[in-house]
Amino acid sequence: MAKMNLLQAINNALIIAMEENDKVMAFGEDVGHFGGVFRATSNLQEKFGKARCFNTPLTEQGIIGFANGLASQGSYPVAEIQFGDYIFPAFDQIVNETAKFRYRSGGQFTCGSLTIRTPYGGGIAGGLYHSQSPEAFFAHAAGIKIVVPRNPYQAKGLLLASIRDDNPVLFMEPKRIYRASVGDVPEDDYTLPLGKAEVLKEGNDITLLAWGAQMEIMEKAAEMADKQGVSSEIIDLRTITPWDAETVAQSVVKTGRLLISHEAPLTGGFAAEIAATIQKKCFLHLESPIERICGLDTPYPLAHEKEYMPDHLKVFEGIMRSVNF
Amino acid sequence: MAKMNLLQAINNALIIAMEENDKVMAFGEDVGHFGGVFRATSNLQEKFGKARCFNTPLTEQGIIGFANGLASQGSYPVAEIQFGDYIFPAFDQIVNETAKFRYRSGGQFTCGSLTIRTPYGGGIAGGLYHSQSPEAFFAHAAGIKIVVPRNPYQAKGLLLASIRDDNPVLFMEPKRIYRASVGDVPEDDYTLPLGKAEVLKEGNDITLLAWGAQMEIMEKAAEMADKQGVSSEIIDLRTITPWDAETVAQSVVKTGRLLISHEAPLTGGFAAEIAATIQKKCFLHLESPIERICGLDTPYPLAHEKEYMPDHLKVFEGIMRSVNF
Amino acid sequence: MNTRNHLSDINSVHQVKLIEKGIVDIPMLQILQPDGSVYKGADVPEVSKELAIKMYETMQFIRILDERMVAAQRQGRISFYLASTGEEAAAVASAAALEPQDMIMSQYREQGALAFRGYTTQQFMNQMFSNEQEPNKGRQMPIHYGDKALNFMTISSPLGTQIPQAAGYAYGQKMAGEPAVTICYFGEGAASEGDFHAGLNMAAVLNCPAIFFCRNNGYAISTPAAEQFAGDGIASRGLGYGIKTIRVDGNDALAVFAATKRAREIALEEQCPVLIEAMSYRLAAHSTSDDPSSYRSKEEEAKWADKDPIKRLAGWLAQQGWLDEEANKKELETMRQEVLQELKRVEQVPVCVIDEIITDVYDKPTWNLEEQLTELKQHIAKYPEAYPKTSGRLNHG
Amino acid sequence: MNTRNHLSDINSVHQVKLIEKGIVDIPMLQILQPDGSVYKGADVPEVSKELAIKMYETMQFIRILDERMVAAQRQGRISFYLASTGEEAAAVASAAALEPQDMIMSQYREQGALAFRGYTTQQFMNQMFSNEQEPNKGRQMPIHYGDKALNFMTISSPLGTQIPQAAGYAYGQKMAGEPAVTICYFGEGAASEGDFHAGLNMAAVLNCPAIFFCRNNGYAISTPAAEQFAGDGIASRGLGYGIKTIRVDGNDALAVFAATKRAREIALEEQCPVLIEAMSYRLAAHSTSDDPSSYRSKEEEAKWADKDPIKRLAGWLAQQGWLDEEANKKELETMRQEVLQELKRVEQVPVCVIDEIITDVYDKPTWNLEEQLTELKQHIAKYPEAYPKTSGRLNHG
Ligand SMILES: Cc1ncc(C[n+]2csc(CCOP(=O)(O)OP(=O)(O)O)c2C)c(N)n1
Ligand SMILES: Cc1ncc(C[n+]2csc(CCOP(=O)(O)OP(=O)(O)O)c2C)c(N)n1
Ligand SMILES: [Mg+2]
Ligand SMILES: [Mg+2]
Repeated sequence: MAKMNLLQAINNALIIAMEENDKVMAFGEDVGHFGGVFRATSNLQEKFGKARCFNTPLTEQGIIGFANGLASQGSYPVAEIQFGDYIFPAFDQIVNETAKFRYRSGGQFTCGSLTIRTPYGGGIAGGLYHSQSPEAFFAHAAGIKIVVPRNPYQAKGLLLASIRDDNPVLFMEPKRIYRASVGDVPEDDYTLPLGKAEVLKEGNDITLLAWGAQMEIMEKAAEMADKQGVSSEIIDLRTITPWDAETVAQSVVKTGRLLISHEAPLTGGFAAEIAATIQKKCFLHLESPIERICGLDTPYPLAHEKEYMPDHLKVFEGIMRSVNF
Repeated sequence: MAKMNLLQAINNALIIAMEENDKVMAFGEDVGHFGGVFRATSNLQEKFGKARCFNTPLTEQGIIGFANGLASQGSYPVAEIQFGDYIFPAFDQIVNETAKFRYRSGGQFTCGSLTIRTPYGGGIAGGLYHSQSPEAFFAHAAGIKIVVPRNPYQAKGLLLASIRDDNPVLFMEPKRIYRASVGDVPEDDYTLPLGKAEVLKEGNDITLLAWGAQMEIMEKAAEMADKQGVSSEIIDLRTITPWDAETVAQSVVKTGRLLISHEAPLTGGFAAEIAATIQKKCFLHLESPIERICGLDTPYPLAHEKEYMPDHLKVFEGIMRSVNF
Repeated sequence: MNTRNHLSDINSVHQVKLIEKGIVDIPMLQILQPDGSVYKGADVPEVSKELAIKMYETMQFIRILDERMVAAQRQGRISFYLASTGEEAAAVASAAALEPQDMIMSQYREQGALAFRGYTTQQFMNQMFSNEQEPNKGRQMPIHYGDKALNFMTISSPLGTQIPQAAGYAYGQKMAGEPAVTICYFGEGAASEGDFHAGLNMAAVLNCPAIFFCRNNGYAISTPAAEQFAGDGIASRGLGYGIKTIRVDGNDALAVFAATKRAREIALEEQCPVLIEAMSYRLAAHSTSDDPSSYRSKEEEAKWADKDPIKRLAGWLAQQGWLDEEANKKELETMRQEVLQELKRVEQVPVCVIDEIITDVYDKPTWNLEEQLTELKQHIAKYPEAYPKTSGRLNHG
Repeated sequence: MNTRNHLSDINSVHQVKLIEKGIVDIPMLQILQPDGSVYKGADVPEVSKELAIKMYETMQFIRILDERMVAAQRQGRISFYLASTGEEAAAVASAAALEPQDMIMSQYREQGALAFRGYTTQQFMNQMFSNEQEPNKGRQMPIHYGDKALNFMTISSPLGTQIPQAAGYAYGQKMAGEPAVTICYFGEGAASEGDFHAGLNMAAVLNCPAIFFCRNNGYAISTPAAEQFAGDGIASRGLGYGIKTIRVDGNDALAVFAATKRAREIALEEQCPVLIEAMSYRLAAHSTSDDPSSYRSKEEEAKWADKDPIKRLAGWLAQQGWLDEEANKKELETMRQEVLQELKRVEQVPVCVIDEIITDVYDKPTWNLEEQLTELKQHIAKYPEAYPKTSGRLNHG
C-alpha cells in the first residue's frame, strides 16, 4: 500500500500496464517528455522509450484515428485527450469508427484494445472549455464503454481493467480531484470490474447515484440528510455504459426513491437514461419522482461557476424534496 | 396550394428564403450545380448564382466552421450535411462553437442565423452509415435548436421558421419519406412555430409521442390499437430542443400513459430525456411506466434492418403492454 | 528544441517574396503510351509475364464484375453498387506492387486491389448480398468489403477516416518489427477531410511506413476537382508535410506498379510515409445512385474512355508477345459465367440469424443487448410474416 | 470539368521522380537587423513616425501588461494568464497593417493586436476579472477577449476552430461588398488541427479575402515544432492549397508590417486568401499553468531573448531619430500606473447578476432555462452565504 493521489494512481497503472505488455503505448498532446499537462504520463517516456510514449501533433481527430488504426493492428493504445472539452474533434473517429469497428466487420477487426483517457469536469475556474463533462455524448454510441473513477484506488483498478478489457474504453478522469483525492493504493497489480456499480453506503430512504468527482458531493449531502433523519444509500455507477441497472434497481426497490446527479447539463444528460430505465423497472416501487440534480442547460460559465455546480446543498435539497414528496 | 413531396417543399422553402433575403446562402457537398444528392437544392444555383448556392470541398468540419463564421458576420447560411451520419466530423464546430458562440461572447457575436440541414433515418437499406438518427447527440448541447418535420407542409413551414429564427437550428429531414410523403403545400410564404409540439389526434388512453418519419408509424400503430378499443393521443414533437414539455405533460395528465418512439438507439436517445422529465412532471398521473420503443443499442444493421426498426408492430405491442400494465 | 523545423536553414530575403503555385513542377510518371508502347527512355519496372497477366486479368475481371453488378442493381437484385470503370489500373497495379502481409485500407473504389489479393467471385457476391457467409455478417451496404485473411480492412463509409488509421496501423507494424507497410487509398475528394491532414501529418512526424495512395479521378460525386481544391492536385500537399511524393498516371498500370514498388521500398527502408497521387478519371457514375450526365459532358467522358487502362496494358502485353487472345477470351468467358452463377447461387443464401443483430457490438453482448434480443425474438415469433428474413430460423440454436 | 486542377499543365516524366523537401526555398522576409538597422537593399515599408511610435508603445504596453498579470496570477488575484513575451511584433505590427473594418479572429496570444485596436487597460482588466463590465459577461477564462466594437471576435479555447470560421467571415464580407478582410491568427501547433486544413482549402477554393497568420513560435505547450510537423514550417503548406504565402521574421516589426500590408492588398484586390508564417519564439511560459524549464534550455531562451522585437524596433526608431527616450520613459510609467490602478479598481467590480447565467444561450431563455433560473434563485436565497458572488444582488430587478 502507498498513499497516492489520483494522478499518481493513474501513472502507476500505466506503468504496470506498460511493463506487463510491450504493446501498450501512451501518446497524445504533450504526453511524451513532458508527461502531459497534468503529469499523468510522467516518466513513461524515460522508462519505456520514445516509441512507446510520445507526443503527437495537436490534432484530436488524428490522435484517435491513429489510435483506432493502432488498436486494430493489435497494439494497446492509451490515447490521451488533453481536456474532455477537446474530445469533440475526435467525435467522428470515436462514434463512427471506434464504436462501430467490430460490428461492421463482423468481429474481424476491432478497436477493443483501445483506451482513451481524458480529464473532465468543472470546479477549477475553467469556464466553457476546461470544465465540460461529456460522458452523455458518448453514452448514446453503442460499442464503447465509459468508465469514471472516483478516487485513486478506483482509478488504478479501473484503468488497468479498461486497458485490458477487449472493448474500447473512454476513461474519464475527474480533474478537480486529481491532486485533492489521496488514498491508499496497493502497489501491486489489481483490477476492478467494468460494468459494475458499487454501493458505497447502505441506506433505506433514498438512493443517491452519481460517479467520479460527484461522489464526494453525494456523501456530503447524505451527511446533511442524515442529520435530518434521512438515510441515504449511495451508489457509485463507475461505468456509464454498459451501466449496472440491476444494482441501481435493487437499491431503488428497497429505498423507493432515486436521486441522480452529474455536472453535465440536465437535458440529455445520462441521468435521463437512468431515470427512464428505472421508472420502468421500478414503477411500482417508486414513492416519489426520480430527481435529477445536474448542471444547468447552459454552457459552463466561469463567473457563475459556483452557482452552476450541482453542489451538496442542491443535492441535499433534492433529497429533502424527494422524501417530502 | 400545390402537391409537393417533402423534397420539393424544402426546395420551395429555400427559394422563398433566398428570394426574400439575399444574405441567405445554401452550400454543402454537391449542393451547387447538381442540387444535392437528394436534389433538395435543385435550381438554386441557376436562380441565385454561384455565389449564393455552391459546392464546398468535402469537409463537414469545414462546412460548419465556414458557416459559423459566415453566420457571425451577419449572413444566413443554410449548410447541408449530405447525410446525418456524416455530421460527426463537424461535431466540435457545432457543439463547441455554434452552440456556444452567443453565450461565450455575452451576446456580442452569434451564429443565430445559421441553419444546418441534414437527412436522417433508416429504412432505405443504408446500413450503418446511411441510416443514423443523430438528434440525441445534439440535444445535450444547449444553444442550438433541433427541428424535424414529418411531411411536406410541416417541412416548408418549419424550415422557413428555422432559417429566420435567431438561433442556430439543426434541421433534420426524414429521408425515407423524402419522395414518399406528398401533400398539399401552400405556395406562399408561411412559417410554423419552433418549440411547439402538435397534437395530431386526440385520444384518451395513451399518449404516443414521436417526430419525423416515425409519425406515420405511430399512426399505423394507433389504428391497430384502436381496433383493440384503445384510444391514442398522437403528438408530433417537431422540435427536439427546446422541446414542448407542456403539451406532452398536459396530454399525459389526461391519458395517464406515454409511449415515445424513435429510430435512434434506446440508450441515451432523446426518449430518455422525455421520460425522465415526464415521470417527474406527471408522477401522480402515470398509470403505467413510460414506454420507449426505439432502435436497438447497436449500430444500424443492413441485413436486419427490418428487425431493427421500431415499426408499427413494436409500437402496437408497446401500447398494449402499457394499457395492460 | 530540434531546430529542423524552426529557424535553421531558412534564408533571409529583404523584399516581400510570394511563394506561389507554379514554382514547383510536379510531373506525372508515365511509362506506357496510350497504345501500350513504352515511352522512350522510360524505366520499365521488372514485371514477370505471370504477374503482368494476373494484373491484366484482374482488371478485366473487375470490369466484368462492375458491369454485371450495375445491371444487377438496376434489376433490383442488389440495393447499391459502385463501379471502378476506368480506374482499374490504379487499384490493381498498386496492389500488385505490395506483399501479402501489407495491410490494405481502402476507400471503396478499390475492388481491384481486393481481387488481386485473391478475393473470389463468391466472396464478392456474399458481401453484396449481405448474407450469412459474408465475414462482415451483412451489416454494411454492398461494396463494403473486408477480409482479415487477406489483410484487407473492412471498408467504412465515412470518408477519410481510414487515413489517420493507416498511420496508426503502420506504426503498429513498425513496432512489431514486421516487414510490412500499410497502403491507404482515398479519393481526391476525401483528401479535403480534416482526417487527411491529421493522418498525413502524423505519419510524417511519427515516421509511419504507410503509402498514401490518392486516386485523383477528377470528381467527388458531382463536384469537380476544381471546386475541391485550388492547389496542384494532392501531390503538392506532400511537400507541406515533408512527405516524399510521386505523381503517376493512374491509367498506366506499369507506371502505377513502378511508383508503388518504389514507394514501398522507401516506406520500409526509411520507415516513413510516401504519398502517391494517381491521375485518373471516374468513367463510371459515382454509384448506382448517381447520373453524371447532369454535371459533365459526353465529350469529356469519351476523351477519357480513350485512355482506357486495360487497353493500354493489353497493348503492352501484346508487344511483349505475352497476350494469348484465345486463352484470354476463354478466361473472360469463365469469369462471366462465374459471375452469373454466383449471382444465382447467392440469392438463395440466407442472412444471418437474428441472434447476430447484437453480437460484435461488444466482445460479449451486454445485459441491455441481451434484453433487447430476447424481446425482439418474442416479437418476431409473434409476427413471423413481418420479418420473413429471420423468422424462419428463430430458434436455430 | 475545369481542368485547372486535373491533368492539364502536368508534365510527363518516365522515371519515378520523388518530390521532396528542399526543392522549394521558402525564405524569410527580414528588414531590420537585430540592432534595428535596415538590411542592405531591403524595401522598408512606408511607416509614419506616428504609426511607428504607436506600434512601439503598444508592444511596450503589452510587455508591461503581461509581466504584471503573470505576477497577479501568482498572487492569486486572477486564475490564469498567458503572456506573449517575445512575440509582440507579430501581433502588433500585423494589426497595424490592417484597417479598422477588418475582422480579427485570434487564437489567444494576440493581445497586441487588440491593444493596437484601442482596447484599454480597463477593458483588459474587466475581462481578466470576469466582471459585469466585460462585454462577454465573464463567462470565459481570463484572456478570452472579444469586442464587437473593435471588430475583434471573442476568442474560443478550442484550437483551430476560428480558421474555417475566418474563411466564412471573409466570404460574408466579400458578399456584402465590404472593403474589408479577415485576419486569422493561430499557432503552428493549432495548424495541425483538421480545421486548419478545412479552413485553408475552403478559403482557397471559395476565394475568401482572408489573411491566415501563423505564429510559428517553436512550441505548442511542451511540444517542439519538430514533433508537430516534418515539413518546412507552415508556409510550405500554402503551396498545396494554391495559396500565396509569405514567410516573415516575426520579431521584425517592419517585416511583419510589410508582409501583412502586402497580404491585405492581395486578399482585397484578388479576393483570395494569403498565408503568412511569422517565425518567432515563445519566450514566455505557455501560460501561468506551465513551466518550460523541464522541456527547453536556458540557452535556447537566451538566444531568443537577444532577438527581442521591441529592442529591434527601438533601434530603428532611434536611427530614424524618432525615439524620445524621455517621453517614452514617461509613457511607460503612465502605463505601469494605469495597470496598477486598474488592477485595484477592477477587484471591486462585481460579477454579473445571477440572471445572466441563462441569457445568451438562446436569443431568449427557453422554458427549461427559466425553470432552472427560478429554482436556482430560490436556492441561493435559501443559502446566501454559499453563493457570495451573487446572493447579494438576487432581486436586483
Ligand atoms: C464523411 C463523409 N462525407 C460525405 C460522404 C458522402 N460521399 C460518399 S462518396 C463521396 C465523394 C467522394 O469523392 P472522392 O473521394 O473523390 O472518391 P471517388 O468517389 O471519386 O472515388 C461523398 C461526398 C461520405 N461517405 N463520408
Ligand atoms: C482543440 C484543442 N486541443 C488542445 C488544446 C489545449 N491547448 C491549449 S494551447 C495548446 C498549444 C497551442 O500551441 P500553438 O498553436 O503553437 O500556439 P502557442 O501557444 O505556441 O501560441 C494546447 C495543446 C486546446 N485549447 N484546444
Ligand atoms: Mg474522386
Ligand atoms: Mg506555438
